[in-house]
Amino acid sequence: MKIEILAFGIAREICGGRLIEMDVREGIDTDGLRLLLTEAFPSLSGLAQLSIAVNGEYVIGAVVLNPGDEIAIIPPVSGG
Amino acid sequence: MKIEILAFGIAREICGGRLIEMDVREGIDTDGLRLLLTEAFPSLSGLAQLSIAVNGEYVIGAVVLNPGDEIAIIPPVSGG
Amino acid sequence: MTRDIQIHDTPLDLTRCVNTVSDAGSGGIQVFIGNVRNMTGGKSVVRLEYEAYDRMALREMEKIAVDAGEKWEITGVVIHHRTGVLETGDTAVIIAVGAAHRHAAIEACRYIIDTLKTTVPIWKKEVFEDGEVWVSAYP
Amino acid sequence: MTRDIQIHDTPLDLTRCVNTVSDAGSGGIQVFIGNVRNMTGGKSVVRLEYEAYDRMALREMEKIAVDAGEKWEITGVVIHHRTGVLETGDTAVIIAVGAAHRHAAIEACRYIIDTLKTTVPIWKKEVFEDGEVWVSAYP
Repeated sequence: MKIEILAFGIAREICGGRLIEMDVREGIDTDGLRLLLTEAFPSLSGLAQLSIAVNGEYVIGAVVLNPGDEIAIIPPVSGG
Repeated sequence: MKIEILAFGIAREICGGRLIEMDVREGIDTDGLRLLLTEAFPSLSGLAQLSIAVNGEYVIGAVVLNPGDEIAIIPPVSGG
Repeated sequence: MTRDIQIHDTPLDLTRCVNTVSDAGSGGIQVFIGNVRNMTGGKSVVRLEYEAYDRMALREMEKIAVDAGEKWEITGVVIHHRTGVLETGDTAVIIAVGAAHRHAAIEACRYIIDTLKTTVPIWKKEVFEDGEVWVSAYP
Repeated sequence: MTRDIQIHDTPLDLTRCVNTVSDAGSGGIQVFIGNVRNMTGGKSVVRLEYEAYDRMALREMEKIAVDAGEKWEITGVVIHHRTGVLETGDTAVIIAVGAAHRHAAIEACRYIIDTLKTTVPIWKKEVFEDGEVWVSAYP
């Protein structure tokens, strides 16, 4: 299935844009996605942290991705 | 010697004015003054606290009063 | 360290207080604003009357500001206290503290308001519909 | 409890933030203002670029405000965060908390800024004369 991933901050710069499109197998979970992303963009591995959010919520552990989910990769935040 | 005592807040109301004049013996200290004041204005004894300031500084312990000192009685503060 | 300590009987100016500590090195500014509440102990407050021993109060506030500057790495302190008759919602005190790092500003601001309330010779009388009370006067 | 949570790319308005939490029951208002410093680690900052995952950032800020309201007796919370290009002295964030009693406002305000900095998806890039750095990106 095709998914779109939002990338912000330094992750956006590493991935070359705010929106990444990937073709992934059905039933993939967030851990699987993380592997694919770090293979495609090895520099992501160097970050202090890389969280994944699905539908606007941080994922704790791993969750299976469904078509239409809003997926985002969240490098270390630095607001304020 | 004659001294003037500034009174504020509830102490001002108890003593009937911002400025109290008293005739005291030479060499009197702040503890002596406190006794004279509570004899003259017994309601002062009921306050949660009554500090004395000389020349704009809180007196800790007792100090001898000199002519020309700026003396003030300080009921419990409640600024802010 | 910038210090601006004032007591006056006209309305306090928040923007001015904050601008005074907003120099280019201050990443964090902590502000405390003390307003007149409409209720105390379940009773409606009509107005508050603030009175200060001005000369000594300014000196005590200066001491607090200096102490705060010794305890924490801060770049500026503003303490403005109002006196006279205040109504519900009026601002009685503004404290603003600037620092390069926020925790210094936060801790210092807290220290300043807590200490001000215990040492600075300023008094307030709460006036209710049916009487009046000098705050904290009695045990 | 009053809540006003915003992200926008125009200058923040301190007076408006404070007024929102200044209802008649709020005796203490605590405000944190985060400004752009001129120096970081000894280097001159030219500008900062803030970027937010708006939808999620607003939701995370709402959560923080709600949590603060459960932990402390507060009457109102304002969190306004700015995005886009900011220069030295510009305000990036304003947090204002109102409470009947000051310690609740002070503690809640501190909790909100500390938590915001660790959970809310907002990022800043510091731009220096000779390069740029995404803050906290690398270990």
